[in-house]
Amino acid sequence: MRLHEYQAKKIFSEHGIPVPRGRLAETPGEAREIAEELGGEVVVKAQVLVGGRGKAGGIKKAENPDDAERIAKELIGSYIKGHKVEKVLVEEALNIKEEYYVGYVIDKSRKRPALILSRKGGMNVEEIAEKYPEEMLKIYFDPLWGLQDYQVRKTLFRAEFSSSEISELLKIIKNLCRIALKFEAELTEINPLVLTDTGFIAADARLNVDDNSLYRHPELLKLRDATEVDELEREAILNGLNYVRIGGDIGIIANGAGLAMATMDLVKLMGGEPANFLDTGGGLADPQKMKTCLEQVLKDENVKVVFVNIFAEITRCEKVAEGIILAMQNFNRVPHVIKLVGTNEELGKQLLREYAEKSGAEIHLVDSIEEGAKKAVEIAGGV
Amino acid sequence: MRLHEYQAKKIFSEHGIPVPRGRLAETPGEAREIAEELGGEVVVKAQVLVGGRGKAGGIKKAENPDDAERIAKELIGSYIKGHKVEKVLVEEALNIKEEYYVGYVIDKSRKRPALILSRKGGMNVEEIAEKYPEEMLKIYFDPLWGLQDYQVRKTLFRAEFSSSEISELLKIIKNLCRIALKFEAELTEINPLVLTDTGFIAADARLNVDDNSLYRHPELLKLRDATEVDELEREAILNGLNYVRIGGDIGIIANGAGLAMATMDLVKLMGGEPANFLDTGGGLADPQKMKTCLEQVLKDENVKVVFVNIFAEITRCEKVAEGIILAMQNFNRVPHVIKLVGTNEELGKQLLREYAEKSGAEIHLVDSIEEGAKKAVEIAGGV
Amino acid sequence: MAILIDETTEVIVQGITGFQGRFQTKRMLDYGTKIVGGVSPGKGGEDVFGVPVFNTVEEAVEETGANTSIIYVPARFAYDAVLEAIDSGLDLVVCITEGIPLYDEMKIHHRLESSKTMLLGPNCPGAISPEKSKVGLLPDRSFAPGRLGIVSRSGTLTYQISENLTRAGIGQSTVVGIGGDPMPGLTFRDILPMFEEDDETDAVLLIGEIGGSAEEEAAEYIATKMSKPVIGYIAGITAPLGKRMGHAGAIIEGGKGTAESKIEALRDAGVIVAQSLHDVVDTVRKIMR
Amino acid sequence: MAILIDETTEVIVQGITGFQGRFQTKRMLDYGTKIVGGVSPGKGGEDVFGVPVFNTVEEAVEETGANTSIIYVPARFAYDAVLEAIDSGLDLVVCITEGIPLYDEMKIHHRLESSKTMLLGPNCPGAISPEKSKVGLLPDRSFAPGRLGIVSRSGTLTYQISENLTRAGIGQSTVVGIGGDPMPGLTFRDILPMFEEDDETDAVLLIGEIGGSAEEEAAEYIATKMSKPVIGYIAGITAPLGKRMGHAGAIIEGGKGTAESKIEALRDAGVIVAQSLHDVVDTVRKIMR
Repeated sequence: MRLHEYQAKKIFSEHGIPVPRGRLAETPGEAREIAEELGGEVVVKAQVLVGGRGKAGGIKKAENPDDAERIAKELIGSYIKGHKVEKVLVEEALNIKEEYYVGYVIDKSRKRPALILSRKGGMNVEEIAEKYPEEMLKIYFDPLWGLQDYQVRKTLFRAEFSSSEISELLKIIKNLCRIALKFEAELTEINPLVLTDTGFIAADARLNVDDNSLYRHPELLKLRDATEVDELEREAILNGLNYVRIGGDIGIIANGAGLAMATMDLVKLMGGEPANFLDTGGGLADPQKMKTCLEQVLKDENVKVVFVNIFAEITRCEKVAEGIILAMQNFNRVPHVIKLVGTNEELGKQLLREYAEKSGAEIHLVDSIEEGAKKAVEIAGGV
Repeated sequence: MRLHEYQAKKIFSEHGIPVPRGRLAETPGEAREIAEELGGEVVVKAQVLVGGRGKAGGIKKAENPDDAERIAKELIGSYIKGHKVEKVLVEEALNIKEEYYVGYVIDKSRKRPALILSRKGGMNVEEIAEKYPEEMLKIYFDPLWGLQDYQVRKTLFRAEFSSSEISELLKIIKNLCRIALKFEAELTEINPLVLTDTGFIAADARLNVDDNSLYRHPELLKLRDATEVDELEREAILNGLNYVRIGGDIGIIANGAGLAMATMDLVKLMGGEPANFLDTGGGLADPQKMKTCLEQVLKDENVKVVFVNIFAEITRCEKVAEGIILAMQNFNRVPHVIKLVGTNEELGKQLLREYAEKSGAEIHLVDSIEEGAKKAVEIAGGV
Repeated sequence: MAILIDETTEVIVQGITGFQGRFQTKRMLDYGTKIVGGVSPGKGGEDVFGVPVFNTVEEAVEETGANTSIIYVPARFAYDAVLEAIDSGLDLVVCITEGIPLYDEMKIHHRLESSKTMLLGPNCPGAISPEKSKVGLLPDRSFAPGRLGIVSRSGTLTYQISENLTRAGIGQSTVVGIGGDPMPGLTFRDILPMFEEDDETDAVLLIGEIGGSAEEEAAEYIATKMSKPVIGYIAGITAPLGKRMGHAGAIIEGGKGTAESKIEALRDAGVIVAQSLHDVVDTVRKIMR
Repeated sequence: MAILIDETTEVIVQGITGFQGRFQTKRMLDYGTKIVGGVSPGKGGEDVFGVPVFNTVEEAVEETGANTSIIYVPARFAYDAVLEAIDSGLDLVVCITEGIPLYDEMKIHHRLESSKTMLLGPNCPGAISPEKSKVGLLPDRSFAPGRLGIVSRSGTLTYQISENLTRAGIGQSTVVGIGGDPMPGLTFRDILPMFEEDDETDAVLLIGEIGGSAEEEAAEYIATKMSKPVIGYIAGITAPLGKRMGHAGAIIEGGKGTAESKIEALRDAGVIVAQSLHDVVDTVRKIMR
């Protein structure tokens, strides 16, 4: 789960990391008021959970309260990379002397956290690593012990930071690590960490926490915002499905992430355009689950055909078939290409054949994924 | 620092350990009110920081509110083992089915925490260990990892606790460890942990935290209560001295705990009765420190002679002498036996000799501890 | 021989009295796996399909001499279950559980570093050495004994590919599902050397997917240390950037972990990478001949 | 020979620019101790009595080749300083600092377990091998070279006893103050074997006090492994129960850690225990003859 900038900044501030003065506005009028309070230049920042928000026009400087109101009006209700802007953060404009990058990340292959620091802030960490590899300082540490002061000092003195920089950065780094460990963060970043005349300030704040540990952090669950994803994905999440919208016209459903990706890849290879990725996960013993999956895929109006690829390991195929039939009784909008393998395979296929005959629904039963992909692409008119 | 029962119970309760219903009373009237609220039999417990409070008459059962008022009247203002009772805790009387002991302690020689559990509660842990060694279950664990559930289950299943006992105890044990790690406890105990018809309840609560880490726990510092020690010791603590009252008539001052103990031992061996143990600690470069030490010792009216034993390593002897003179100018109540060794030894002794001559104060300069102890005992009339 | 598990493997099931644990115990017993005990705190003394249940792993290991455990406990209790298994000195722990908190996993790995225990998973389908032993939930019908080793990050995709191979007459020495977790215990890099040294394995099929750098690390090993042929397949070539594709690990972050980079790394290491799913069987057939 | 420190010991002072650090550096230099560097973050490049100051222990060790460190930093920073010293691979760390939080100490000990570094202290006066090296704050005048090893839990008491011995013509091989902390790094049990193996030590004086079980543990070692004579003295025979006698460790809790039990244990182990302070010199003299 990724927190909004304003949410992360609140947490940062509560844990001793200085952030710019400012508040959240939900209307242009509020944005004006805040700009008036802050008395002068402000920055208006769209609160959407996408990367590259600045480049996409989501962060703008306002010279005065009028300007702030005008910008807020532009931003609120607009879409940035498919995400609707509902709120803007209005903050004092900072007098920037230097920009640093400070990040905490779990290095999955080393299986431990790393603190990343660079004198080149303001761009993303991959970009820094590529352009200024010598400026990327990485300190791995033991998650049980936490990051020790001396580890930071060792690295920063070697990189010839000044003593006063080190003592200020150390405070911020310690607080960032404290936040990370407390909230079980996957990633938390201050980018840029800005040096102003009055010291360091976190100009931006990012905090991504581990979804699997959210049950231990009810205070974070409250901050959850489904705008993290686009509208269709949001509904899927609410239904507990692994759904990702891709954009083409062939709906794809498979049980298992690998199988769903492989199916998607094959469709593309055959010249089709996958509309989505949908991994049903487990629980197909209940026909309702398959029904929900199909409904989800068909909500995307671009979908011209659905390819269902099920390898029934525990689930019995007749239950899957029942689910498909349930869904088709409601939404018989497009042809269905279906591959069913596993326990009671024949029984499942039989049910589908009977239903197709009775209802006239267009169901294509296939024996292999290749055949299915080819069929789906054909129906979508891709080949 | 040791917390009062009522303070520890508040923390226990906030961390999910059930405690009896009840409240603190500072007057007999309040005790009556609480007993009325609780509607029935109550227990009135003196809040003093001494062990064996129950046996010393500090815990009494009251049949009704009248009785509670009467007992509170008896207790409040009385002394239990030299500690004045200022408050009593009035609690519901529990319907006790079983009494257990649960404790968390830092095992200093193993350098790790241990969880101690016994089906024999209500007596102190040494007594349990002696009388029922087979009932003392001890689980050592890694302070970084904390106590794992499976460690507790392993031990309790082996000791043939029932499944339901285990699952209830596990919750309490986990919460106790959470408290211990959070507040950096040296020791925390539930003794007895009482099994009633409605489940487990902590009938008593003990929480001793590490003094050296108090700066990390401002919330605990607020609970600090100097009644932990007796009146004279309290003043010494306020002055930052290591002072322990022993009860005899020979005041003892030395710099260093070992030296002070050895001096005390020698006085006793020579037939004297040490009034106290006072380790000045460092800081003797400032004559005020020595003055404060002497004042502290002389506040004890039983003191007939003071034996000052200083090994000046960093401190110069003339500064120590100045301090002694400062003190004697204020309180020239008893003879002083003084042993001074170290830097500027002669200068220090010279100052003392001159002062004695000028003022007529009784100062005995000695060359060895043995000579000093002998002299002090002689003056006190011990031999 | 086979790797990880074979006919001598003696298994205990942690969480045997739960729905999944019970059901999979039955399936493993039916397959012939030596399930010698189960663990379920408070259910000690009961039995599940004739398998004795113990209160603790320690007791189960003492009583049965098991060397392997399979874990079917809910995510919130998995941390404790894995630590208990490690602490009891088992050789192999297979953790099926999905959704274990990241920091719990990190601590588990920390503990593994100072122990001899191997962890397969979490969030994995387990392993099968056809007709010898199955420790996991792979469907029996898809596998047959043979000389191809398979190691994979996914479940059903592996079953499907294995089934295709089995039908094509290509049996397997051992099939290992390392799982889709971003921080798995045993990785490609750990499994490949086992296949390299296994007398019953002639070639290895590596089924990867987008996200992480496990395939790139595997490629490094293959390039320098592996003598047996390796066939590769990577799912997710059409996956978009920054979207999590079902598995927590299957996400292309900051342009890293793309299928292209993995395919390139594997090809550079001498791996024959199948273009798509339907090429896999043909590619393997060519190599195994 | 001597133990722990000798003329080859090269020392860095952590916290060298503080008041205590600076003062004691001077005193150690005057004694002849090889102080090769100091550490004070942010003061790198300065010098203290000609000793170069570095920003980190790592740098100091790299530049000077020091094998020992002495720590004079305030209690709140001692944890970090000790870990830094351990992490830099020093052989011996002497921690003078008093008042380190208990849980910090526990973690320090945990770290020491997996390291080759020895920790003397915390809250100790350090060690002196007369006329060879002094790493600590023991007063020069009290010591002279000789063949008696001394190990003690207290400071000034040890100085006093040593001075008495020195005056009586009994010099010392090494005098080690393990400190009055309830959880010291090096204990009696660790130091005794060093004296046992030291060619320059003929007998050992052990100065204990009430509290804990360090003397009892030492007695166990002496009884079974020690061939050289050991003289003992225990302070606090008149200490009351449950009162902390200055040192955090000097407390008789629940009837445990009394002087009587310690004296008895030592006597049972063949130690000649001096009745009181003024017996110590005579007792040692008899043994050393």
